[in-house]
Amino acid sequence: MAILLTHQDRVIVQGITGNQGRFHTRQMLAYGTPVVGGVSPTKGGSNVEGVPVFDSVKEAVENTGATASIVFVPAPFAKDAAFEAMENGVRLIVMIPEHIPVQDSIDIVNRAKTTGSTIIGPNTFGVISPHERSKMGIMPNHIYQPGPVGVVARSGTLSYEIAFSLSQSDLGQTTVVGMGGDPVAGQTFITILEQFRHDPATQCVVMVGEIGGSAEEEAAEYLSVLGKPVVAYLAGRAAPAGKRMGHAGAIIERGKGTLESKEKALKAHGAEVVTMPWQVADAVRSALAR
Amino acid sequence: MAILLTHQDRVIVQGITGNQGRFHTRQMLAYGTPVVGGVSPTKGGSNVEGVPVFDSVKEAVENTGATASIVFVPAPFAKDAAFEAMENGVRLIVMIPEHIPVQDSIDIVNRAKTTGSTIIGPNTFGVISPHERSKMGIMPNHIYQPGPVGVVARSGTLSYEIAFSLSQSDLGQTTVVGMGGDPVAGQTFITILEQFRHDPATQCVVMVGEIGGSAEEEAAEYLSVLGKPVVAYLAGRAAPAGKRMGHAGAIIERGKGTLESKEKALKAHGAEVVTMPWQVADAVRSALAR
Amino acid sequence: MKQYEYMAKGILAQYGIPIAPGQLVESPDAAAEAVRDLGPVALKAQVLVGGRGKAGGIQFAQTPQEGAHVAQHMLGMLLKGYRVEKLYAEQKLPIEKELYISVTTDRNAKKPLVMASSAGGVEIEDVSDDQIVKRHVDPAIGVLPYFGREMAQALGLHDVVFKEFSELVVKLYRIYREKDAELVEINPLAVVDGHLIAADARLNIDDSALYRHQDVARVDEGSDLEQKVHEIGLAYVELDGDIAVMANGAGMAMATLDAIQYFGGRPANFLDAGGGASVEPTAEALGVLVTMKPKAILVNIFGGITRCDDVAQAILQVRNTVGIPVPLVVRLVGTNEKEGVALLNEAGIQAYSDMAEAAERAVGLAKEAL
Amino acid sequence: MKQYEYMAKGILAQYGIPIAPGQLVESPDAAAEAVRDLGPVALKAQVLVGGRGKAGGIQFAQTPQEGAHVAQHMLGMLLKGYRVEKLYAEQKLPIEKELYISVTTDRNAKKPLVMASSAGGVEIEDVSDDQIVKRHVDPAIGVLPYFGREMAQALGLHDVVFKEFSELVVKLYRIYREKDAELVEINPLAVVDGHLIAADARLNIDDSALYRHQDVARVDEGSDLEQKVHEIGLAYVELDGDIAVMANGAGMAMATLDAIQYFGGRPANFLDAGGGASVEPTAEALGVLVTMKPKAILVNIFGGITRCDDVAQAILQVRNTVGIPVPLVVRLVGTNEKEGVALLNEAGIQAYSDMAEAAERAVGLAKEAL
Repeated sequence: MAILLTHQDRVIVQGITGNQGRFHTRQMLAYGTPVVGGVSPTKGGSNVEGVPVFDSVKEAVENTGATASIVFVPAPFAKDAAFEAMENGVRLIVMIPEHIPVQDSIDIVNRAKTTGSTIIGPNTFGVISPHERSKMGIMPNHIYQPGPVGVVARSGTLSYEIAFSLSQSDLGQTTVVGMGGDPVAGQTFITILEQFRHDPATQCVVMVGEIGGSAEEEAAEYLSVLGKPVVAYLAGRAAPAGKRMGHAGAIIERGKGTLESKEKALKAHGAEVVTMPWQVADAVRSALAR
Repeated sequence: MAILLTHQDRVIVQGITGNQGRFHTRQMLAYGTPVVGGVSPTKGGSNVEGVPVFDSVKEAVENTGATASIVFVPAPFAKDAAFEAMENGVRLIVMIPEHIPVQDSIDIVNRAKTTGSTIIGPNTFGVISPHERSKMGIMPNHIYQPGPVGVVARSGTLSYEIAFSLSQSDLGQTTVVGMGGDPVAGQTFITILEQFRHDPATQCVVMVGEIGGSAEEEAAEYLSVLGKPVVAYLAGRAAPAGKRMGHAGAIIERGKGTLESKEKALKAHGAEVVTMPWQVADAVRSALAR
Repeated sequence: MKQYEYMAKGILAQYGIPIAPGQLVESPDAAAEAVRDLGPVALKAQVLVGGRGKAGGIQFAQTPQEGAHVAQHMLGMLLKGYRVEKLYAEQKLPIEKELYISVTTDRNAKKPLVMASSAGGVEIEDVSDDQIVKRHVDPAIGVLPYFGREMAQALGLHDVVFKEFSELVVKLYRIYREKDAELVEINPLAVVDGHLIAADARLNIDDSALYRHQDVARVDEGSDLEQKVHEIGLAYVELDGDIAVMANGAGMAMATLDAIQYFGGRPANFLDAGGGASVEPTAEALGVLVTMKPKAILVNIFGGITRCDDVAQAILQVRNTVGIPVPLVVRLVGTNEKEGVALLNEAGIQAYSDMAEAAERAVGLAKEAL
Repeated sequence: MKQYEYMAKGILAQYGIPIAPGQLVESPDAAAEAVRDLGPVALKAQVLVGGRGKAGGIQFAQTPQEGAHVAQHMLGMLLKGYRVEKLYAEQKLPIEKELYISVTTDRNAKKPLVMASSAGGVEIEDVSDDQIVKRHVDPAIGVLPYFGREMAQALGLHDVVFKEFSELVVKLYRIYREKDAELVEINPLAVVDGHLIAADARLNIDDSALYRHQDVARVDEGSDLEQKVHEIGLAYVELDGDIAVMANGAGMAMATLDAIQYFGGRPANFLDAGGGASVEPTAEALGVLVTMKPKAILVNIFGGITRCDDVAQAILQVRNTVGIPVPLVVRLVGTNEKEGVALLNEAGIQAYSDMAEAAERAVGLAKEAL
């Protein structure tokens, strides 16, 4: 079992003829992802790694029945790509690019509420469901294995570190998903936790957070609803104090956003909070044993 | 009985302190309309014709429970006024001003699909329900009387002409509504006919149309669904041929928009089409007798 | 408000849409100069009417002499009823293919509509619907590049033209939206040396939105008389009959023309005095009707916002100043009807309450005047 | 990217938001000249930090002499760690009341957020939430005037200030949206002679959107070294420890600092080599770390997009050119791990696969170096 991405999803790659698109199409195919098409305007009719290339998402969806898209186009074209996918009924859209203007992300994420699409990212490593042998993202293939742990992270490499240590401890994953590192993203800890709640295969959830924002504090209250053990690791204990966004930042945050406030909120709602990434696996093992 | 506007509606007037707003507030009150408030920024706390004035629709709705608003602000401010009403949950919005830029009307009418508001107009004389002793509009009070005839018109004075002649023939009206004379308006003949269909008090419908556009042709097919007799009068038999909107106009219209095509379509679907406004009343009487 | 081709192209160019090099020309000398600057040119009559090419409104010149000669012939000519006062001299393009594109408002869908065809050119109106790609725009989103690409694909375009067309759709929609256009149309959208170029252009601006486009050139395509009435702020169209008509409301004005025709008369004009016109503009409009020297004048008023006493006063004002030397029939009902009728009666003018009766009377008077 | 007050005010003025007359001043003479032009002024240090007033960053001058004197004192002073290089001389305003307004992005709601208070000024951060009016913007609609009026009403404003405030909200949102601002803030928004005027202003532009704002002045507030690394395109922050750190990914870089601290060490910097950096920028970044003369360098790589062999090559390139004269600890796992480790081993550099072990080793080496 898994959340967000299952083997039933048929995946297209927007920007498939670029270096990144091409490379990760190969990686996704190698992992088992049913990549059924790619999109690259004026390159329609060609193929990449045996995958047919179309001029538009519309054409790709019509010809392949695609349900999901992973976007690799350069940041200035990302809004266009996301809207193209949404307006053509793609239900799951993984936005890999970083440096997408925040106003564009705001437009994408708010439009998705109307179209009903699920946006992962932007600036995410993507989503991988090891049981399903399917991934949409840029994560290394070999570090995951199927198992009972759901992982949700804000940061890419840090999640690899943790997924790898889980796998090495024989604690496989249902789904590992990156919310994305940008200020405005399609998912929050809460929306992902909701999904893990309804996935019977997920027995424990690992949250990988950071200083800044207040996503962890917002999520803390949901933990009592979740009904599954949570292990949290938050990076940034030694990080420099973030530079404040004027008075507005202070007014919005009102004391949230520090590592202390986050850890306190999570602990108060029953999460097991560890201080170093290599402590996650042991904490998960204990949680599963309880 | 009536459509669109009933005595249960509580009405506010946006732009109540202007000349038109003030005059028609008096007229609406005289007719019996429950005008419960007016809106005029920075004039909050005063009153017009005994009606309390508020600084915003938000305040007016909170204080009066208003469900409907009639807009009298100058055309350049009409979009703002319409959005203010829609975003504050007003369900029925009558837009009196003419010369509202079409792009503004497009925004208003399309936004209304999301908010669920009903827009009458712009450039309409409004809506009047004689049984209910309620009107939102600029029509003369004395020419209407309660009865079994629904009237929907594109043009104001022409509808007065026809309503008056109906009343003089003792053929009263359920509701008389103006779709508005602008290219883009909130209602079409079809949306109004749908309402008349579900109003048991309406036994016959009069359509007052014109050359140009293809609203009458679009509506013709609905007549079979309507299940009530329809009398149609269309103005423009002797009017000069409209100046075409480039090739685009020709492509869109494809032969529609002429008086002949409209009358032909309406007749084909069972409407009684008369050629002069003074023939409407007799035709209605015959239709009701059948 | 329509823009002349050269104005429309100026705006296209501002938005980065390629146009051919061209010059506005108002004399044979200027035409010769244009050929010297640009090489062989098309001399295109600047008139606000379609089918210009077939009517002789586009002619070619290879040499400066020929340019002067052709311009001499074209300037001042009548084209479908329009006097040619300006020519646009445009470098002659080796057109490989003609496409069509427009953005306009679809009244039924209440949304912007983009239409395009790979069978552009003068015959576009005869092209069958299945050769025209139509797409509505969600105004809350606007046109993003993918929208253009989907149209380009539907048209079967490829490579450079595919990309240029996609970008052009975005720009054309921006013009439509930012300039409050009722219509922006490029026909033909030419392929020249493998690139797209706007070979002709139309741009109609929404009259109601002109207040927010002070930078756009004003054009009034009406006759002198029409322009005069437009300046008063009233809708006016000249017709070829002999009974002058004034009514309040466009629908009422049309119905009045219909009634005149119904009784065998011929209306001389369409004049909508507005839903709520006051004394002064009504008097001015009536004054205009008098100067037309019709055989009769029919004033048809159903007072809603318009007050019948205001109309009566306007009529008396005109009679007492410029005078009304033709038979006048007034039909007056509605708001302040009694006061209005009383005013007219005092001045010896009869007022009808029945529209049919009034129209029939006006037609009768016009016939007597023959 | 933050804008200096004077830049932010320039943009406010472009959008029609009133600002006080002012001049940028970089010398005592210019300050004297400013007082001659403007009368009594406030001399405001142009630094990208809050709480400037309390720290002595705003001083007043009545006369040209006083202006020169104050500027002499202020120019070059250190204000909360920032060197004052420019002053903004602004006509002194007889402020009647101070409001607050800002537009920023609410990350949780994923929407623009407008906040305002009638209790503006330096103490705004201590004002209780019930004195602050907050409204989210639907990005598909934007801010129409009614939105501003509703806020003005919630703030209890009246008459002229009500109207000016309503219009200002529309303009401020346009700046936020059109300039891709992360934050645009006016505090205080002063009432002077019954009218609103922006007495201070902040504007932070989204770094990711700078490419579409070529007209906006570039400001890099980092130290010289930080600016140098930013130019390579990497995220870099100086810290006060002695162990230089490079990792890939911001989260990984933070976790690496955490690990150093965990084992009792002190990190010298934050450096995110990026999720997919190639050989050249990685080598450049490492070169920068060497120039910092730390007690040890810790490179912590978990290869996803980043390939371990690329990192190994970058390390070798730096060692073979500028040299790495301090203890180096490398932790390398993930994509092409074998190839990377082999390259390092061939060159005699040990590679760790365990992050804790590597961090502990780096801390130990730094302590030995004392």
